[in-house]
Amino acid sequence: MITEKIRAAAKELLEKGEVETVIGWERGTFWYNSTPVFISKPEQADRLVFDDFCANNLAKYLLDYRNADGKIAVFVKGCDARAITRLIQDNQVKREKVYLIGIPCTGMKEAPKTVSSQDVAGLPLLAKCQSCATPNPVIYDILLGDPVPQKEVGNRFAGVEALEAKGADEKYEHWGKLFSECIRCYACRNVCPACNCRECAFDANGLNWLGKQNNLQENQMFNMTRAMHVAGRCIECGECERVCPMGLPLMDINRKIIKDLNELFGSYDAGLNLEDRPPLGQYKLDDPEKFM
Amino acid sequence: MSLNTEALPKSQEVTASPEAAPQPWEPRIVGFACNWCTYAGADLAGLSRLQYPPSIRLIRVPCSGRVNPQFVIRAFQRGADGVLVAGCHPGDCHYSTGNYFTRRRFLLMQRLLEYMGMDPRRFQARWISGSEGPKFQQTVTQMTEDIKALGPNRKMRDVE
Amino acid sequence: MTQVLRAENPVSPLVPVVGKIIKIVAEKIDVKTFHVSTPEGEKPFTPAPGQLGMLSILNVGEGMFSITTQGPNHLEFSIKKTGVLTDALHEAEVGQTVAVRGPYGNGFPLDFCKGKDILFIGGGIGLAPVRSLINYAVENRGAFGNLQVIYGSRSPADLVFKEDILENWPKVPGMKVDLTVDRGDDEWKGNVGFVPAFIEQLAPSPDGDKVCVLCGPPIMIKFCLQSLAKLGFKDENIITTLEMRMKCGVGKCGRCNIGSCFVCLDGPVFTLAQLQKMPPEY
Amino acid sequence: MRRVGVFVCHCGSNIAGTVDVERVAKEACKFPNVVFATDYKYMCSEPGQQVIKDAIKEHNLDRVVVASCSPRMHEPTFRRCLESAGMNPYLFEMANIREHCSWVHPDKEKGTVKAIDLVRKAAAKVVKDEPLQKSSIGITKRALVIGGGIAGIQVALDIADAGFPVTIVEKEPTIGGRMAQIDKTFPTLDCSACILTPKMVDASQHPNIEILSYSEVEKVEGYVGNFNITIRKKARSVDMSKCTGCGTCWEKCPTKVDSEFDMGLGKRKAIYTPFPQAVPNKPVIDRIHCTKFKNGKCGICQKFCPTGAVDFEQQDELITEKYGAIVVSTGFNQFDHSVYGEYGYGKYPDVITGLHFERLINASGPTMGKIKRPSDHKIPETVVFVKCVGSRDEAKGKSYCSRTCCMYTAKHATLVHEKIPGSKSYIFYMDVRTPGKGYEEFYKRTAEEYEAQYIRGRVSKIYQKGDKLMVRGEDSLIGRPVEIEADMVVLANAMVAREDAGDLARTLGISYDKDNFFTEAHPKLRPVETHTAGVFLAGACQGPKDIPDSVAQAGAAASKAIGLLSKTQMESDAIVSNVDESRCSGCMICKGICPYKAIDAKIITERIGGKMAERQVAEVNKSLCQGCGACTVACRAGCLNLLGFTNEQILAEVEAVCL
Amino acid sequence: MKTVVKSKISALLDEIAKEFNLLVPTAGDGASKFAPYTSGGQVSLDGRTLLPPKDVFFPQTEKMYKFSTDGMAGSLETLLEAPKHQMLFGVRPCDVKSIHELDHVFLTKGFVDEFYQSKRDRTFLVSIGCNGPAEPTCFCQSMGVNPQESDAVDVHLFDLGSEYGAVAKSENGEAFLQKYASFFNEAEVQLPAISEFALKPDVEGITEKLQQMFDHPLWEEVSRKCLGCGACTYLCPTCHCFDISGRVAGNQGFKFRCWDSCMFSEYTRMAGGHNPRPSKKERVRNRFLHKLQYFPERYGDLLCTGCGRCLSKCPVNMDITNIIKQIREVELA
Repeated sequence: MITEKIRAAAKELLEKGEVETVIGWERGTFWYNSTPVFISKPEQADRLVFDDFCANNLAKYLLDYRNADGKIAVFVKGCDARAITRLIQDNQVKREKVYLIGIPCTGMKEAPKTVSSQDVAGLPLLAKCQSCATPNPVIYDILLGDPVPQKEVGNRFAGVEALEAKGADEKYEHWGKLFSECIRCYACRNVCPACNCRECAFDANGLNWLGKQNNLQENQMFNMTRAMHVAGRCIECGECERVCPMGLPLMDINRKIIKDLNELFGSYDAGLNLEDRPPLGQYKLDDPEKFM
Repeated sequence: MSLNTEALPKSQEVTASPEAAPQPWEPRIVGFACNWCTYAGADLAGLSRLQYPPSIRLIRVPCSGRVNPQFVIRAFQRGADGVLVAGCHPGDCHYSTGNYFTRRRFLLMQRLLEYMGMDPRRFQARWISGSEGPKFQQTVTQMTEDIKALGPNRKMRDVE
Repeated sequence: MTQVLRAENPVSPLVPVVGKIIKIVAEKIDVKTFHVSTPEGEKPFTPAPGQLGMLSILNVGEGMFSITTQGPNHLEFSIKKTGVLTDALHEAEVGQTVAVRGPYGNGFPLDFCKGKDILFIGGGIGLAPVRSLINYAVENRGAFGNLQVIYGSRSPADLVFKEDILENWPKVPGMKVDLTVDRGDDEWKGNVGFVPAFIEQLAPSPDGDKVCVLCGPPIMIKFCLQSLAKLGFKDENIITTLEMRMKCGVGKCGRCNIGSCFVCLDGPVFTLAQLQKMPPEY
Repeated sequence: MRRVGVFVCHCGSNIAGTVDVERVAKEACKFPNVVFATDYKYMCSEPGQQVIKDAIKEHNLDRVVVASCSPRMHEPTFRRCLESAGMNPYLFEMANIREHCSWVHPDKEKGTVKAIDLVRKAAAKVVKDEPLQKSSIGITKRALVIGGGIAGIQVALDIADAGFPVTIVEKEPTIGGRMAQIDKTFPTLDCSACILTPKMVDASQHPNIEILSYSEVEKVEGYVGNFNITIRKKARSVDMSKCTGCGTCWEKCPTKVDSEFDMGLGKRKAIYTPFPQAVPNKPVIDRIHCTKFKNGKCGICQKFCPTGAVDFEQQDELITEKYGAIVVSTGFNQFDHSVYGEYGYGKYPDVITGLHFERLINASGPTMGKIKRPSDHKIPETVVFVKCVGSRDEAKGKSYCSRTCCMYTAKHATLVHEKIPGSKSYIFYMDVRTPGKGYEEFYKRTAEEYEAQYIRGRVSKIYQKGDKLMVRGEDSLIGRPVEIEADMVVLANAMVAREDAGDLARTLGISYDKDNFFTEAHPKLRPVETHTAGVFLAGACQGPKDIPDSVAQAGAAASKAIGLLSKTQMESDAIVSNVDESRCSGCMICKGICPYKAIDAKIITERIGGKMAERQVAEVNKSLCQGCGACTVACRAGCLNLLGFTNEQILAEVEAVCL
Repeated sequence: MKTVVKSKISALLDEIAKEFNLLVPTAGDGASKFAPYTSGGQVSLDGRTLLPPKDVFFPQTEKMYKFSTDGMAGSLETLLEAPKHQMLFGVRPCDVKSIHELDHVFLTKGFVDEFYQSKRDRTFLVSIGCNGPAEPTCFCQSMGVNPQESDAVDVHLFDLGSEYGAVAKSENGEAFLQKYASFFNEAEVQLPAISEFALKPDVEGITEKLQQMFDHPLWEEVSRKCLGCGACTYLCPTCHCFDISGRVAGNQGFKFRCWDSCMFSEYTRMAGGHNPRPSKKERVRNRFLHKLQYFPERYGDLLCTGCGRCLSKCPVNMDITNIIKQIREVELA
C-alpha cells in the first residue's frame, strides 16, 4: 500500500520532469536491509520500497546535490523531515530546490539474528524509534497516508538522569570504557544531518584540533567536541547510535545536551519549525548564571 | 581497537598531596582572562599587591566570548588540574554581547564535563570586572584550595 | 623493465636516521638546495639517479623530495617553499638537525639509457630530479651518447642550478645546453618563449632511439608531450616523474597508488607508454 | 625555524625583587625557536628599547617576547619599538611577570617557576604569530556631546572653534546643567550666571554647534570614527520654529507645579522654562501635570500663544546621525541622604541641602536672593552647616571624598555672613580640604573675617524644639559633646553619579565603576579617554570634581576629540576576524553572533566538477570588526579565525602552559 | 586425527596462558574482539569477532620512534620492543587468509616492516574452521577460502560438533600438540558437510574485466549512497592503509603510525590542495578496484576474504557481493 503510493508518486514526478532525481530506499542484501537508492528514470521507480527497515535518514544526501540544476525529490519520515528543516536553517539546502514526500512512520525494526526467520511482527523497534517524538513529518510537499497517532513516549531523558545520578568516578569509568572502544571511523559524524560542514574541523590538516592517534584522550576530545558542535542542532534521529559499529550509546550524550538546553534556555527541540534559531546562536539577558 | 589501549588511567582522586615529592605539589590552573575586565582585574590585584597562590597561568583573550570549549578540553588533556574562564559581568562586556554567549556556552560545557565524570570544582567560570582585584584573588585562592583537596587531575589526561 | 636498486636498511624503512644540513644554496627566492650528511660527515645512503628521500625536521613534519644530486659524503635536496615543512626548511640554517630515510622509488632506467643520446627537458623546479641523471651522465660520460639539455623557467631570476647550466654543463664534451625564459629582462641574451615552443624550434631529432627525460609542472608536460609527438619521439622513449602525496615511501601505506602501482615504489619514474596504460588519476 | 628573542625586565626591583630574572632568561634560551635571551633593568626605557633594537639586528630576530609588566600598559610602547626596528609590530608577545607574578607571589622560587612558564607561553604563541597590517577607515568629522552642563558647553565650544560641527544632546529643556542652579562660585565669588550664560549664548550662536535640548541618546552603533547614533527628541509640545519665547503662555498657565530647578522650593507652571536665562529660551509642556494632557480640558496656552507655537499633538522624534567622536559630560546628582534618618530631612523643612541653599541665595531664585527659612520664611539668625553627608562613609554612603563640599560650604558661610548681618554660622567638619588655587586663603577668610565657627566633629542628631532646630554633635578637638540651637541646617551632600549612568554606559559600550562613575582608560595617563575608542569623558560624570577641574577636563576631552577628527583616515586595529572561504559552508551562524554586524554573506563563483557554480560564504568587514572573536567559537568548522588570537596560537599557549 | 572435547578447551587455555601471552575471541560488553585471555573470562569460540585480528600485528595506533630537539640539535630513538611470545587462538579461516594477505604487504616487495614483522614472528596461530556461514553476511567460500580448514597456521582445529579435530600445520604446531598431548586423544573423524552460504558472489575473471571498467558509469551509481566514513575499512581484516603523524610537546615528541581510510576526503589531498581523488565516486571506485583488481594484479590474491564485516556494519548497506554481481552483469562494448 505505502510502497505502491511511493512508486506511483516517484514515477509521476519523473515523468512530468518536475524533479531530476528521486532519493528513496530499495531492498538491500537481505530482506531486512533497506538501502538508499537514487532514481532518475521513471521505469526505475519500481525498485523503491518502504518497509520496516528504511532506517536511513536520506536528508544528508541533499548536500551532494547542492549544484544540481533541477529539483530533487526525497522521501522523508518524521525524523528525516526535521533534518531537512535543520539543513534549510543552516543554508545547506534551498527549500525551493527540494520536493519533500512525507511518510507518516510507525517506527523501524531491529534486524533479526538469522536470515531465515521471515516474521517481521515479532521484531523489536529500533532504539531510536522507541523514543520517537515526531512520527509525522513536520515539513513536506505531499503526505502519503494520513498522520499516525503520536505514541506515548516515556521520559526520554531517563537514561541520562540515571547516568547523572552516578558519582564522578563512576561516570568517568562508564564513559572511559566506552570511549576507549571508539575506533574513530567517523560513521556517526558522516551520517549526522547536524554535521553539515563543508570540511570538518578535524579534517583540516593545518588546524590540529584532534590528533590522529586512537587513544582514550583523543576519542574523548572527538566525542565531546562533536556533542558541543551539534548542541542545539541534534534532532534526536538516533542515526549516530544506530550506525556506530561498536554500538556506543551516543544518544546518551546528545540527549544530555538537549536536556540541559531545555532546562537552561527554555524548551527547544531542533528542526521542528523553520523560524527557530539554535540556542547557542542567541542569548537572553536573563539567562541563568548559577555557577558564575 | 582492543589490545593496545594504554591502561585505562586510574580514576580515583589522590587525596593527600604526595609528601615524598620534595616540592609540595602545586596545582596547575589554566586561566582564560578577558582583556578588558578580568585581565585588568588581575592587574589591579597586582597593583594592590594582593597575594594569591602561584598556581594560575592566565591566557589573555580579547573577550571571554573568544574562549572555545575545545580549549578547555585541550587544557585538561595536556595536564591542567583546573581551568578558569573569566570575563566581564554581563552588561559590562566591552564588545557588549560577548559574555552573553560565554555564559550560554559554559553553562552547557560545565554540565557536559560533569556528566563525563570531571569533578565540577576543576572547571570554574566567573565574572570578574576590571575593578574587582580582590575578587580575582579570592577566586584563585579558593580554586587552588579546592584543587589541592582534589589532588592532581588524572581524568582526560594524555597518558604519555 | 625497471631494475630495482635497494639499499639495505638497518631498522624499519619508516624510522629515519639523524642528519645535519651542512650547506644551503639559495637557488632563487623560493627554492633552496640543502646539502645533508650524517653528523659523522658521511652520506646517509647512496641513492641512484632519480630516487627520492624522505626528509624531515623532527618537530615539524616529514616530506618526500627528489634527490637532485649527491656528493661523496652528502645528498642534495632542492626544495620549493609550499607548505609547513618547506617553510621551516627555508628558515633553517646550516647545522640544523634533520632526519632522513630512503632511498625510495625506482630511479631512472640506467641500462635502458646507456649508449643512447639523451634529451633532458626541465621546467622550473622540474630540473631537480632530472639533474641527478644529468650529473650521473656527466660523471660516466663515456657510457652515454650526445646529451642535450633544454631548460626553461618563468624569468631569468627563476633559473635554478645556475652554476651547472651556465658554466659546468656547457663545457662537457658532446653536451648542449639550451635555455629559455617565459619573460626575459634587459640582460637576458638567450631565447624567450615557452619550453614546448622552444622544443619545436630546436627540433631535436628522435632517431638513434634517443631517450627524452622530461620533468616540470603538469601543464608544461602536457604541451611538451604534444611537441615531442610531432617530432616523432616514441612513447617508450619518453620518461617522466610523477608527484603524489607520499607517507611511507615503501609502497605499504596505500596512499600514492595510481591503479595497482605505487608512485613511491614503482615510480616516480614512468615511461609515457606506462602512463598511458595507467588510470588517469594523478 | 623562527628566530625568537626574549627580553626579561627587572623593572627596577618590582620584578627582580621576587623573580630571579637571570634564571628566567637562561631558561628561555632552552625553549624551542628561542635563539637569544637577555635581561635588563628597565626594558621600557629608551636604553632598554635600544637593547631590543640592537638584538634584532645583531641576531636577525624575526619575533620578540618581552617579559615585563602588563601588555595593557606597554604593549603599544614595545610595538612602536619593533616598528622602528623595521619589524612588523604584531610579531610580538608579552609575558606579564609583574602584576601577575612578582607583585603577587612573595615566594621567589615559585614566582620564578611561574615566570618561566609565562615566558614559555609567550614564546610558544609568538612562534605562531603572523605579520598583520592595520586597515584604514574613513572618519565622520562630527562630534556629539552628551550633557549640556558647563563641561559639555566648553567641549562643544572648543571643538566648534577647531572647525568641526558639534551636536549637544541635553536631557533637560535647557543647557546649563548644575552650574545654572548655583549662585556664586568659589573662590572668587563671581556670580555663576554671569560666567555661565555668556558661554551658553556663545554655544547657541556658534555656527558649528547644534543644540538638541529635551533629547536623549537612544542607541549607539558602529565604532570610532563611524558611530551611528539614534537620538530621541522628546516632544516639547511647542513648535521651536514658531515660538519667540515671549512668555505669554507661562504667564497665563493656571497650573502650578514644584520647580525641579529650584529644588522644590519654588513653583513653576505646567508650560515652563526652567530659569529665565534658559537656552533655548523656549518652553516645554510638562505632560504629567498639564491638565490638557490629564483630562483634555484647558489649552489656555495654545489660545494665548501669539504665534500658535503650542502643538499638543507633537510626538517624540527619533533621528539617526553619523558621528566620529562622542564626549560624555552628563554631570552628577546630589546624594539622597534619606538614609540618614537622624538628620530629619523631609521631616524638618528647614534642614536643606547645599543646592537648596544655592537656590535660596540666588537672585533669580524663589526668594529673590533673600535667605528665608522654607518653613516660615523668617530670616535665620543661626545657620549650621554639616559636611561629609554621604561622603567618606562606607557604611551608609559613598567611600570617596566629594572634593567640592568644603569649598562651597565655606562659600555658603561667607554669604550668610554677608547677607544676614549679625548672623552666626557653625560648620561641623571632619577635615577641611582646600586643594585648589586660592582655596586655602578663601577658607582662612571665612573662618577669621566672617567668624564662621568650625567645629571638628560629626553631627549625631538634629531635632525640632519649638521653632528651633537642636543640632547635637561632638567637638572632637575639646572632646565634649556640643549642642547648637539653629534656625536652619544646610547639609553638604556627596556628589554621586546620575541614576541612569549605568544604562547610558551600556548603550555606549563603556565601562563604569562600582559607584556608576564612568571608568577612564587610565587614572593617571588617560583620564579623559575610555577603553572604547572614540568615546571621551569630561566633568563630574567621571568622578566628583569642581567647576575649574570640569572645564580643564572639558578642554582635554575636546583636544582628544579634535585629534581624532583632524585625521583624514584612521587606522583600524589589525586584530580582526578572517574567513577561510575554501572551507566556509555559508551557514551564517556567525552573522547572528557579531555584535558589530561586521559579518555578512557574499556569493562567490568557483569551478566545481568542471562547471562554474555559485556558493554563499561569510565575509568579515575588516573596518567594522572590533576583534572580540565570539564568531570564531560559533564557527564549528573553524574557518573563522581571529588574527592575533588564532586558534593555533591559543592552543600553543595552552600546551606550553601545561608542559 | 587428534581430537579434544570442547568442554576441556578452557582447561587447555589455562595451560597455554602460562607459557604464551594468549589472545582469544571475547564477546564481553561492546564489540567482540580478540583480547588477552583471563581464565574464566568470556571466551566465545562460535562465530567470528566483529573486530578483525589485524590489530594484533598492525595496531590502530603504534609509536614508531621518539625524538627530542634542543635548538638546532636533535636525536631520535626507535620504539621497537618485540612482544613476549603470544598465541592467537580461535582465528577463523577468513581472518587467517587476511593475515596471509597482510604478510604480502608488510613483508615483501623489497622492504620489510619491522614493527609488523616483530609481532608476526612471535605469534603462534591456532585457527578454528567453520562448517558454514558464521554470520548471514559471510561469503568466504566464494572468495577462495575453505571455511573448514586453513593452512597458513600452526595448528588448525576442525569443528566436529562436540569436539575439535586438531591438525598441526607447522613444526611449531607439531611441538605444540606433543606438549599438550594430554588434552588430546586419537580418533577417527568425519568432517561434517559445509552448509549453504546465502551470499555466493562469482569472482571468476573479475580482475581482467575491471581493467576495462575504470570510466564505467556504474561507479557513479554505486558511490552515491556511500557516506565516506571509515567503518568498512577499519573493520576489514585486509585493509592496511596507514598514516604517519607526530606529537610534539615542547622539546620532546614521538612519531606514530595509525590506521587511515581511503574513504576519508583528505586522504590523498596534497599540500597545495590538489586532490587526485576529490569526490566520493573516485574514492569508492578506488576502494573496490584496489580489492578486486589492483591487489590481485600486484600480489595475486583478491584483497577480500569474504568475512562480511563491512557488509554487516555499513551504515547504508554497501554490499560488495552486490557490486561484484553488477560488475558481472555489465557487458563491455
